[in-house]
Amino acid sequence: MREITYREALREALREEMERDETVFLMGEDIADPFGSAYKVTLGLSPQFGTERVRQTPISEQGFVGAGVGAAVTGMRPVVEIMYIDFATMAMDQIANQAAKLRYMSGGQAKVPLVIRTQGGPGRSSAAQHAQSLEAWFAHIPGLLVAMPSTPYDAKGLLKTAIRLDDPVVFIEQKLLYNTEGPVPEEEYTLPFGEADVKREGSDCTVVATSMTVLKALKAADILEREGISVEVVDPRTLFPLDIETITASVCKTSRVVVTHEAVERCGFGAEIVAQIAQTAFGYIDAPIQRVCAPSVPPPFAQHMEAFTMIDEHKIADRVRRLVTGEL
Amino acid sequence: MREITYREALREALREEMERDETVFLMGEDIADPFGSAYKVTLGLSPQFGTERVRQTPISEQGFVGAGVGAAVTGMRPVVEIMYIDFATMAMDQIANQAAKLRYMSGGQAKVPLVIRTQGGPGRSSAAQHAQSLEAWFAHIPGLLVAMPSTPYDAKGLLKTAIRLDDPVVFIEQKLLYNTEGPVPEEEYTLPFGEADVKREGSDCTVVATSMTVLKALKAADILEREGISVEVVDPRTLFPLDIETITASVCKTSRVVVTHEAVERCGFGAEIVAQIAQTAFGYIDAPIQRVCAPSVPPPFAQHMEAFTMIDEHKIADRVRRLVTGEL
Amino acid sequence: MTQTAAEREEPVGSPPQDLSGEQLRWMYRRMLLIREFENTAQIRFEAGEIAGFLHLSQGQEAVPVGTCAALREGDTITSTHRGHGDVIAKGCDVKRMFAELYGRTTGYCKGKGGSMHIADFSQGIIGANGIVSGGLPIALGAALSCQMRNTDHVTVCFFGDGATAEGGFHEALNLSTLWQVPLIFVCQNNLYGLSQPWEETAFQCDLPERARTYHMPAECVDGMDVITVYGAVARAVNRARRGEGPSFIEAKTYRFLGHYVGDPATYMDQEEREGWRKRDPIPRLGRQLREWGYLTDEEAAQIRAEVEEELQAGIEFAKSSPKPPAADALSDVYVHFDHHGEPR
Amino acid sequence: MTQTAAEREEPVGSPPQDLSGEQLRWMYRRMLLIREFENTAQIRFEAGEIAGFLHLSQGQEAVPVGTCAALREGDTITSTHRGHGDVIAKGCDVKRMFAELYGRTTGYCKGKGGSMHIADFSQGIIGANGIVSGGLPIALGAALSCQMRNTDHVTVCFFGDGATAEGGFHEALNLSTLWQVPLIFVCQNNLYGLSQPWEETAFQCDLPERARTYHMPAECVDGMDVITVYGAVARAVNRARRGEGPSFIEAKTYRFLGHYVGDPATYMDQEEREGWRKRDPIPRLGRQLREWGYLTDEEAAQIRAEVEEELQAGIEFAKSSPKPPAADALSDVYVHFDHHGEPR
Ligand SMILES: Cc1ncc(C[n+]2csc(CCOP(=O)(O)OP(=O)(O)O)c2C)c(N)n1
Ligand SMILES: Cc1ncc(C[n+]2csc(CCOP(=O)(O)OP(=O)(O)O)c2C)c(N)n1
Ligand SMILES: [Mg+2]
Ligand SMILES: [Mg+2]
Repeated sequence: MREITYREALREALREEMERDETVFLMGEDIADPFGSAYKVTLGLSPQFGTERVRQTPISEQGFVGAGVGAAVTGMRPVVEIMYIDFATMAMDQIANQAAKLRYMSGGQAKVPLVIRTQGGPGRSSAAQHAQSLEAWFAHIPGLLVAMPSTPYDAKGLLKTAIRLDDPVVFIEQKLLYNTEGPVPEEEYTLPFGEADVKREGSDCTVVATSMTVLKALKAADILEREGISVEVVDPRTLFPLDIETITASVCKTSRVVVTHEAVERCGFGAEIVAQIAQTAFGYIDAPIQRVCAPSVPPPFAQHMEAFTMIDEHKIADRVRRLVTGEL
Repeated sequence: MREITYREALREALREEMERDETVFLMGEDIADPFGSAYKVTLGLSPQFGTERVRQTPISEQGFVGAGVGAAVTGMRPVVEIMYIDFATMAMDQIANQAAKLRYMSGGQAKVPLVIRTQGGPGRSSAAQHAQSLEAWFAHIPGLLVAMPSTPYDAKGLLKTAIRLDDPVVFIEQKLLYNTEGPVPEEEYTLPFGEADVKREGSDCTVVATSMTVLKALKAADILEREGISVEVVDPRTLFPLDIETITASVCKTSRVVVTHEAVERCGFGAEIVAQIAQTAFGYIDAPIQRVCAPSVPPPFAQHMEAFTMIDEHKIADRVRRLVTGEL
Repeated sequence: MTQTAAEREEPVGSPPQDLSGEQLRWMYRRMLLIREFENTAQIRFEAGEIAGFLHLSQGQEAVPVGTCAALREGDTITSTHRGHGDVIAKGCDVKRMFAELYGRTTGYCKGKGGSMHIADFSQGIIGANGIVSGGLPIALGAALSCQMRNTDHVTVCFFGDGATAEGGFHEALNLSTLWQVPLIFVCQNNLYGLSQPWEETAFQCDLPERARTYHMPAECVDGMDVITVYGAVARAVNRARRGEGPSFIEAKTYRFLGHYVGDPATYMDQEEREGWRKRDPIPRLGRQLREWGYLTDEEAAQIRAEVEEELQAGIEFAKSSPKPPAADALSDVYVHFDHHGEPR
Repeated sequence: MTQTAAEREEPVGSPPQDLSGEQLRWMYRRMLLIREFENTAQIRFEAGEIAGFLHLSQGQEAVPVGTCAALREGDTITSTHRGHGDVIAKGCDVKRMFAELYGRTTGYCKGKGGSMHIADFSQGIIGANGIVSGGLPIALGAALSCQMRNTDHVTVCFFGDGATAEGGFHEALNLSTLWQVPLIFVCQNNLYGLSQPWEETAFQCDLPERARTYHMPAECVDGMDVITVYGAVARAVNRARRGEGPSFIEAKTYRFLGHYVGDPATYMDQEEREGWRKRDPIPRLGRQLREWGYLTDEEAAQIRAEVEEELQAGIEFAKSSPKPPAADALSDVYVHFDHHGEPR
């Protein structure tokens, strides 16, 4: 199969859906050519679809996310881009109080086919206001769906689905993933929300990882394989709906689990996964459930300090190793 | 000891701190007399301190919370009021990106002695945009302290401390608690952040409860006592710092735990408590860790539907009972 | 303006050219329906039959009615926490509104929304809103959608004076002219935002002047005069339908009662209140209609009787409608999933 | 304005009455220091020695320098992602700024902040800011604090044209006149917000006109002329110190380079760029100073030499400073607690 980047996969998804359905349109800051958005996902789309449908906005997150809500409930399928997830703070009312709740508050009248694309995570010395991982905020709000793809294949398939769903989706990309490559079929496909993907099978320990940390977990599994430890890596792909069955099945099989993400540990999404496992797979677990997450500090600027706070394969491997060998 | 309401306790804390330190001032919507704020906590303060220090603001949450940040880093000690926690969505940048991070981003230069008072929770048919419990959002952000008092005594002592601390505090009250009464000494006192309070001792099961659910847990304990089940109720009082030692000690003693709060279950603060227990008290727990939290839906309007989603003593008692009798 | 306006005796004037007797009677009836709907709701609320918040718009009826008289099917509105008048003017049925206030299955929101969230998407009423200024960006999007779908539909955004202090107000105005969307901003300036007088919301502010800095036509009109409101909105709607972009209308009006039922409103000046009460838009239009020969006393009495009957029937409908099973609280969160995330 | 301004030959004019030769030379030196600081930073960034984002303000130096020349100790500023010029003008030491860019313990933020977060609270520099418009409400609060503490200090809020589309811009302006705080809004309108031309941020917008609707004095000045900027800010500062409230200044300027180092800025018009480059504020002030007899060629050369030396020393200081232990990432989150919540 051909290999393309995560960026290209996302762009293909946008292009295909815009070609398929003329109510799909994009809004966001600096998304039109020649700039083509901060991480170049939308580059090349405005020449094809025009600047009406690849609609550049002033720096007004509340305004344009709200415009997305209003357009979504009146027949359009907007895909809005918040340049950094940190800037979602400017639009939380429209996301959490409006988009998420309009259907419920109206007793099921409203459909809100809105996709909010954004990206998060550390790794580029972007410091405290450009490198957060705030997915837990969105997963906490009933009414939102939350996707966090880790591969080009998942990114394309999930984004196409997100655009077709009639519920609002917060679609979270990762700045370091854009250049990663992976197989993506030429043929059209979509991926369902709520199906975790077992990225690697194993028998000694389950690692539940999201977004960037999936790649790190796979590397950790390579390292540990050489030491005779077999790791299963499960990627939920969507945080809500969450495929807890697949996670639980894996945990029941391996009897040990490490949950990892780039967000800070305290009240991160990992806590929810742990809590669900602690309830549903209690009898099957042999050792304390582990979290390998960022320490609860803002993202620092200097590269070596940032690296210190980031999740890498060694941190995951180390924890799994100690768990499997009974040190924890 | 005299008994006063939660509302009066908060008002006393504000009054005493404003008398003690003239840099303390209040900002918020409709907080001056005669209206005296939505839940009347600040009633009577503007006549005493004037409308400069009991500073009424237009409906500009981002503006006045930000003004609080700016005043706090330049020598004042503002206490700002966000009328409903749901409206914090309008000010999340100032709360999570600015107040929380200024100290860190400046390498420890800034002190941010800002208190953000707000109230949340269901119980008055206020519907989806006036009854949320968003404490987990704040607890997820490094740099913020989070308090959630359940009694008049705790409310007063913690608010006084919050005002004196040099770190930003999100201080979360509950709309149904304002009229509850409890003993509060005449003499001045403060309460430390990071010390949980065992509201009731017991031996069969620990219930970790916050804010309103502490009262419900205590009622549940009464019910269960009659059935011969002994419940220990632990109130963390501050979510960050979190006194996990006291919680863990209780869990190790009772070997069973139910975590309860009014926020929706998914990614609620309870998940964090469970995750910490699952790691630190793993070997001591006899049964799956339980959460009794709101179902993950927005707050509905109609009283009976709202009641259906709320935590009451019966829901807690039922879960504890089933846990203790081994049904879970 | 407040003082003089309050003391002025309103002249009857001459009949408008662009409104038929039928249209004028519709306005009269609609204003009365709003007024009496709220009277009834207040009584039922105070009797403990209705829960939650009840923000009444008594005194302001001319603004939504004058506005919606200039709209047609396919047009959209957004409203606020004080939205009963707006949604009735656009076409909501008081039956289903009462049912909503009573938390019944037959309510517009099946009891999930209540007073602050009434919506009828089939009529373009895309929601009252509990968040001050929350509807402004949404209205912008609805207007954008009118434009992008190549319709000649327009959107009206209702909001209060208090909302003009929120950032979203500015963002919506700014984007609306940038995109030249068919949007009419209708600010119901009732001189208070909760307990705060308008002067404390914005320093010596002339709203139309501010709106004009975004390059849209803007005017301040007497919000106690339904015909004037209609005229201003009709002009704005015409411009919008022709693709000439957004407009801004400030309608000066007054909240006869407290912020919500239960607010003693001691912060309001008694004299000011009485002055404005004299300018009540409903008797005023009544006088005009009689003067112009559009309404006889019998017709007026009949309208009143019909309205009362409608409300009576509405209350009965509400009370006799079933309450949703409590577990219905768990539905309608998503289109495609239940609240646990199971596909449906 | 763009086109004609770009082509105009700037007249030297006569020397300002209210500025001494020493002050004018300070301005010249400070502008040069900013320019060369950024040149050096760019080179080091491109050499891979500096990480993160680097937003350069080349071309805009007259705005912060003219502004800060009107300030004194005890006054406060807030800045933006493009803040090097602002903070150097207010008094930051390039040594510690380089150290910050290099992520060293001796940096202003001990390596935790980087280019977008430089602050020196001891000098009233309460932070650059990574959030567009983030500094506006904070500046409002700092100005309120000046007022409440009964000082005659003032606050200057720097922000870009792009920030004027954010809701916080409106909220800060509105609250500032309501409270009559000593705040000077200085909009550095460099005609672009990232890739978007100013015309696409606000439809035909006249910013001072908009600011005046909040009832504050407002003017648009030539941001390429440090003396003009100084004059406008000095007037505003005087008003503010006398308790006459906030003012608004739009300084028209230009970003000579791309949005950040690495941005090819293909969206910028080549001719426009060259036109503006001809109006470079630094040689312009140099010409004026020479003409007025305030600066000889030797003095100019010496200033340049000093600046270069200062920067050289700054780079050396930075490079020879220790990196913080990586685990320092965990400190400075709270005053009273460590990042686990243990009291300290
Ligand atoms: C974001 C937000 N802040 C505060 C409130 C609380 N609140 C509800 S209505 C209101 C006053 C609104 O005033 P205005 O916009 O003039 O509308 P009116 O009530 O006069 O109709 C306030 C402060 C809210 N609902 N939302
Ligand atoms: C809230 C927010 N939205 C978007 C961005 C991304 N961003 C950084 S700078 C910038 C352009 C800012 O333009 P302007 O205010 O004119 O300042 P300039 O860059 O021209 O100095 C954008 C969009 C941001 N940092 N914060
Ligand atoms: Mg009002
Ligand atoms: Mg700019």
